[in-house]
Amino acid sequence: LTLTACGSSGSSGTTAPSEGGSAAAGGGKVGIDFPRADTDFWNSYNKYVPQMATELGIDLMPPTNSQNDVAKLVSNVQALTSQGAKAIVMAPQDTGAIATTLDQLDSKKIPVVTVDTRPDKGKTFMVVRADNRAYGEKACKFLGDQLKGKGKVVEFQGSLSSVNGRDRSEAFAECMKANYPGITVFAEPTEWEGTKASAALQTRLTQHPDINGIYMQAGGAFLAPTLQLLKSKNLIVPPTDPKHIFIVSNDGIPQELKAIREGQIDATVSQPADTYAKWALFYAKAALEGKTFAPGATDHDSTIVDVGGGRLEDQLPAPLVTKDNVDDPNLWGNQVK
Amino acid sequence: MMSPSAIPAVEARNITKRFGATTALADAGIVIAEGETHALVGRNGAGKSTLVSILTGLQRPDTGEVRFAGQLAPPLADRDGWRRQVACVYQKSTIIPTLSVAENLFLNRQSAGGPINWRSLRSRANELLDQYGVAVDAGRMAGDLDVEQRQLLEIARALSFGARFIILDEPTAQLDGPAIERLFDRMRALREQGVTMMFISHHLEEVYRVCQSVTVFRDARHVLTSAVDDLPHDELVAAMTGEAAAGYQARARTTSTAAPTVLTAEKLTMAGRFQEVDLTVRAGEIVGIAGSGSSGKVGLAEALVGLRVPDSGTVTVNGTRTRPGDVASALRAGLGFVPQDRHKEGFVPLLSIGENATMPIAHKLGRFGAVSPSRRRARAEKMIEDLAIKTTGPAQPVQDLSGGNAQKVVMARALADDPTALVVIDPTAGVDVRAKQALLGAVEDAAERGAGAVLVSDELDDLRICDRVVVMFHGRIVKEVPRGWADAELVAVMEGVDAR
Amino acid sequence: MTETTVASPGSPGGSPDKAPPPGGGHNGLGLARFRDLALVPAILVLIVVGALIEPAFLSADNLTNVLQQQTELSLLVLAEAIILIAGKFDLSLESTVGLAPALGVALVIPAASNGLGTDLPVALGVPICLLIGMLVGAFNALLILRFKLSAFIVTLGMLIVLRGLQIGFTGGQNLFALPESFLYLGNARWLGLPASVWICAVAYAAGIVTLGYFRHGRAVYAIGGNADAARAAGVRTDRVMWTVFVVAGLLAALAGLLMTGRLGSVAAAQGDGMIFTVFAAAVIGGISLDGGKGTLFGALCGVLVLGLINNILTLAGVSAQWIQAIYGGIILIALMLARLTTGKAQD
Amino acid sequence: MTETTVASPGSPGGSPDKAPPPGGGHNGLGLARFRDLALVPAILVLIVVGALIEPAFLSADNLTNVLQQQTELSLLVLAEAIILIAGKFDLSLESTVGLAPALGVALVIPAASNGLGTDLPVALGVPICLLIGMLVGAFNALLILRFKLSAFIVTLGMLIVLRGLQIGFTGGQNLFALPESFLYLGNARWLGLPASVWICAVAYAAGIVTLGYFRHGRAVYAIGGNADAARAAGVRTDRVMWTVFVVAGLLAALAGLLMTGRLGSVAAAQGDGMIFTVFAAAVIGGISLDGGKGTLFGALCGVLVLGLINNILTLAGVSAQWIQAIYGGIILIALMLARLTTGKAQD
Ligand SMILES: Nc1ncnc2c1ncn2[C@@H]1O[C@H](COP(=O)(O)OP(=O)(O)OP(=O)(O)O)[C@@H](O)[C@H]1O
Ligand SMILES: Nc1ncnc2c1ncn2[C@@H]1O[C@H](COP(=O)(O)OP(=O)(O)OP(=O)(O)O)[C@@H](O)[C@H]1O
Ligand SMILES: [Mg+2]
Ligand SMILES: [Mg+2]
Repeated sequence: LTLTACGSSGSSGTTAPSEGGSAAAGGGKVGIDFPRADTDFWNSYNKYVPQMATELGIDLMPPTNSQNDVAKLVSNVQALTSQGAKAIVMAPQDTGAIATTLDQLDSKKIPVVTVDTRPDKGKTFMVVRADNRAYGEKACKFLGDQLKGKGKVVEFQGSLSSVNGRDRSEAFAECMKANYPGITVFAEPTEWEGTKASAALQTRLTQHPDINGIYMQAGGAFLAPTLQLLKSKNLIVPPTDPKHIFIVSNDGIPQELKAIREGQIDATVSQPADTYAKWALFYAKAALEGKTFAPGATDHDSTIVDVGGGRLEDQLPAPLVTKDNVDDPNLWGNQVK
Repeated sequence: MMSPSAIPAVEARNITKRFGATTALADAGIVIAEGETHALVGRNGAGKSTLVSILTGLQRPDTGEVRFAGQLAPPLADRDGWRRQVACVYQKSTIIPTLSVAENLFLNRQSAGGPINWRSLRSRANELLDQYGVAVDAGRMAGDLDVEQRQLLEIARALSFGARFIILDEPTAQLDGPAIERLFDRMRALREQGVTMMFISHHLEEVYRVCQSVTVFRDARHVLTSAVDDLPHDELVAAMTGEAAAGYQARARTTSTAAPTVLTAEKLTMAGRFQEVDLTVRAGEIVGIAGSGSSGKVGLAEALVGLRVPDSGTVTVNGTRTRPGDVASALRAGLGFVPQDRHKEGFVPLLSIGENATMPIAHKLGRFGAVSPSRRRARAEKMIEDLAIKTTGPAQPVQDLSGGNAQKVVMARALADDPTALVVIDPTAGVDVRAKQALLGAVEDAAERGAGAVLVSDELDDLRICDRVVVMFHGRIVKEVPRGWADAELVAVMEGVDAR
Repeated sequence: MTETTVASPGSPGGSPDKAPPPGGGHNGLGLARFRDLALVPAILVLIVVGALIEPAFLSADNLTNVLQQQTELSLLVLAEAIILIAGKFDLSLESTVGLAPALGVALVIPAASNGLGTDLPVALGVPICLLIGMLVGAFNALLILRFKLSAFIVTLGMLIVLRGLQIGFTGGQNLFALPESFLYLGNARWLGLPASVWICAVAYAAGIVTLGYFRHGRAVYAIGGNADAARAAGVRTDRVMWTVFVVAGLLAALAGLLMTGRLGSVAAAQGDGMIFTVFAAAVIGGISLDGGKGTLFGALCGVLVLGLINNILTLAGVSAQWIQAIYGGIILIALMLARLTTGKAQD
Repeated sequence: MTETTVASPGSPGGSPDKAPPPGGGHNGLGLARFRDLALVPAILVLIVVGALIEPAFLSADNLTNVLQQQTELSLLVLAEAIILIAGKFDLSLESTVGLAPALGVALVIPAASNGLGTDLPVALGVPICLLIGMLVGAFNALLILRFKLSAFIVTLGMLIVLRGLQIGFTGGQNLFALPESFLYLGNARWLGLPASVWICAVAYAAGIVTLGYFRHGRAVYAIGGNADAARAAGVRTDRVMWTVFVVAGLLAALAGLLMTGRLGSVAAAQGDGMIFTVFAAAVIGGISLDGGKGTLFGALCGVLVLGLINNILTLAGVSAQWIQAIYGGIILIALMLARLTTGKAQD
């Protein structure tokens, strides 16, 4: 299972589109596929979608759920189009296997907005995502600075076959190598499974009791197992203690924020479930209204970049959350009830 | 015996075959002359079936060689080569339960080459079955057949090959009188056509009826080969058992009418199998139930012990009314039984003799539900000794036993709890003369100890130990015959000729 | 696995369209036909429900989609069904679905697009892909038949090894620089229907005819029913089993090829988790895990039932939160329906 | 499933390659014991390899880790092994691992922490969790024994339904706000060893003694080996099977409880995908899918083998890219080793 929680931005909705105002909700029905419903992050996203659709006045079809399975995604999209969707929002967790579907949608003149991932191939109207490489880099920089360039770090990798996991792993590894050669990194393959991470950390701590940093690529999956294990080893101590293990996470779920407040972990990269939902729907609507966009800064703290071949990507910011800014009410994790 | 110049049709020499510590055949052999019907006899576990599997190319002997008409047998991998030489009815079923009767008959030769024509295959099969007097629809699933029908199917299939040499390993063990007669007619006709046959049976009178010569195995070794006519019955038994022995003598017994009833059936009815059957068995009494095929006797016995659920009527064991279809309650009321199909209901093949035999008394072999292995072993060793089971010990899995010895384990299980009511169905099917005596003796012993027994069988020999025999015909009890009947009399009743 | 065994299908009528049973009487063939059709009521119910929920359900487009989406699954089910009928097991099929096309592609594309750098002629790609499927099948057969290892564990090990190899040599990357030949079958339409649907139909027809009407096909049933008896009857059991495994590998590679074409890339996880669904479809379709029982037609019905359930749940827009519970519940109900309509214990 | 048939017809030589018996008498017990020990060489090899790769491997700490990390798996394997020996199947255990603690927790925590709002007394949480496991087992038994549905499909359906229910009522959220009682067993240490290791040891000891030396335990073997014969010998097969399913459900819930405590939360996907590993361990440990064969000690060895392999791969720091291929390869090799040392065909 792939607990990919990813995205970017953290600041909430700066409204106002980069061009053109609202206009009447013409256009037609928007179909949306949820990638999964069994992680906190995507559940928040799933909750924001209908809310934002109402705000934007969009005629949203009942969302489908592809349960992290690209074959299901493909059949869901086919079902949505046969039910009359005029624009599609999706979050393909497998970025290669969606190419043909995108071509088919293109031939039917149905614009597609993808959230969280950028398809390897095929036409999209807009990609709304945070830069996953930036997650890895931010985590690397944070750990490197806290550890002052030396020490031992355990990294819970996601699944190699997930692009987000791979991006984070690669960026983390490159940054470590380039900037902090004094830090030894133990990359643990976990397939996004908490049990695997827990076992790997336990084994590694036995082998190297002096481990002093942990990077987990998904707080939703790894936070509780890690804390539980460290608790049982009495390793949850304030940063001033030499035994302190610096922990940086990705996701920004409420439990991570709580853990930061309580000093159990040190930082996380928050992904913007709300702005994902908001801007994805916004662009879907804009596409139906015939609007177009160009690369450049937007009015909501992000940049639209051309990632090649005229494909546009709105790169939402993903802030690093530490003790200093953990109470920012704009973080999506602070808005979840 | 054959003339020295003639080349024998089949020849196996110096065959040795071991299974682990068991030596199934030790330097044994057989020579069968062209066109004769040759009997192979021996006690359970003597190695007969092992020789069969070697003669049909299913197993490789450790040493020794097999020749057909002077030619060395084909290599093991060449199944077609073997099948051209020999057809066989194996002792263990080779019917594939998930396929139809027709397909089982023509397995691997359903068509000449092209696609299979199921309609014609079925009609060919029906013809073949008619020819052998087997009343089974070729379209049925073989798994739905009963033991006897399956046996007939095996025989029909083996005979249908047109092979010049046919092996029949205990073909009659599961058959009733008329079916055996039909088989013998068939065998005689084949012999007239010059077909060579090897015939295995524990019914020595059958050997005298259809065979010309006989080979005796004892303890994995060849003992003698002789013309049947030159070998009187007693000598044959002596050769098999290694000692002189007389036929089984039923013991005299008197049951008082005051003896308590141990087993009663009242108005027992099961649609299509038996109707309104009343039966009372007293302590110390053995009641036989006879009847020709499909008379309902087995169904009745199975309903008595709880293997089948009757539609109406009651069964009472030692004053306790048993729950229909609940074997455990019958056993707890003091019943022991031997089922007809030992492979299906008789034993768990992977488990040891000890465990199989003591399964119904497991609760008595220790406290708090524990089973003491040493007490189990002790009980099992006694059973092995009592019934003369040929085995390496109580820990041997039942699946490694020869057919007759497995049957004895089933008997041991039935007797394990010193039952006061005993129901045995075809107890001597496939067991050798001595074992038969042991098994019948065990039933009589139980009766002497005060048990009442029901013995279901087609074997007139078995029925002789009964104090009275009730005869069933078309699902009803038509007559009760007291001890001292004559064969012809009983058979007449069974066949419905004399249903006064 | 030996559950309340009951005699059943498999019967001479591998296929349902047989001559009428000889007048009256308890007839195995009749029962077999029943068993075969056990899922038909469930399918009808699903179609009615689908039409009621969403008119678009009955559109030719949607029905074609349902069929096309099930093609890869149905090829795998075909492969697994044959192996199960022969009394064995193959879990590794799902990995072959990924590995065979991945290796086929990687051997022919340039290293720059994540190829292996061998740069074999592109025309060899598809044949290599199919060949790899057969080799995997042959390797399974070797371990199971020659070394007498348990089919379950061998293929479980292979499941992991093959997937691991694919992740290993692709580094977990999707391959998307596909040669045209890999895309063709998954996308082409012949006579108005997707090519993959035709391929599937032909494969099933061939399977049904072979297993129903040819000696070697019947041998598969015989081996599954009682391998010793089959051997005694002169069936070359080993040779038949080798063929079965190799054909299954080939079918799995073909399924992988179709999936590659349909999705336009080879994902590192292609086929991952499918084997569960494959077993579900086969067993719901009446294939027994004990071997010797079941028909390919039944298995195909099993695939259709699952496909229809999926499609209807999607069309109905069931909430993401409860979709799985509802899906499982419907499978259980379909089962009971099948049980009620045939009145037979299952195994 | 009927592989290399053993109890077989066709010939007295159903099993052609019997191992030479341990010195002297052909002895069933001896053979069984051999089979039991089949994995011991593999375990020894792994230990030697582990020690060579990394001295820390042999530290008491690390070995304790290996044990603790396997506790949940081993409880599931225990449950599955008993069911397999009895000749049935249970795929739904992995969902019970998630559902039972999730429901237990959700019923006692306040709605604000994602509870169901029932706010039952916290003390009831753990008993409820275990009770749920037993209820799931009983429901499986009901469908399989009373309605005579196929165990494979019933539990496959239940696998999906139970997971779906968990996702449904938690909305896919992990439950973090756990009462202390749920954390205790997964974290406590008794006499220097993790409590979960003791629990496991006791469960296995009880299982081994019961299956080896108690009437009801032997009945499980008898039912798996030949249910008809067991019934004919007076074994109340249905009652035994009910007990087996309920106990298995209980063990799965217990495993879920331990996992919840160890990981400090109930993930929506807790237990997801474990059933594969469960089967792998059981079958590698010599449990036959045909029923009636195998021992719990063997199954435990299977768990240990998998645990050691995992631990060594982690210690060795094998690259993520190749770890799966290597893992699968080692499993295959361990298998062959087991085959060589016992000289028996597997099934
Ligand atoms: N596969 C086997 N494994 C172990 N022992 C075997 C096997 N097959 C046969 N035996 C042993 O070999 C001996 C000879 O068995 P065989 O079946 O040939 O006897 P038989 O003469 O046919 O007896 P019966 O009259 O009871 O059928 C027996 O002691 C039996 O236990
Ligand atoms: N499983 C069954 N279901 C329904 N009817 C059966 C079944 N088995 C047997 N019968 C029928 O029940 C009737 C009585 O069978 P039963 O086996 O009790 O007779 P039997 O006296 O033992 O005959 P045989 O000597 O041929 O075994 C027969 O007509 C038989 O065809
Ligand atoms: Mg014999
Ligand atoms: Mg009978």
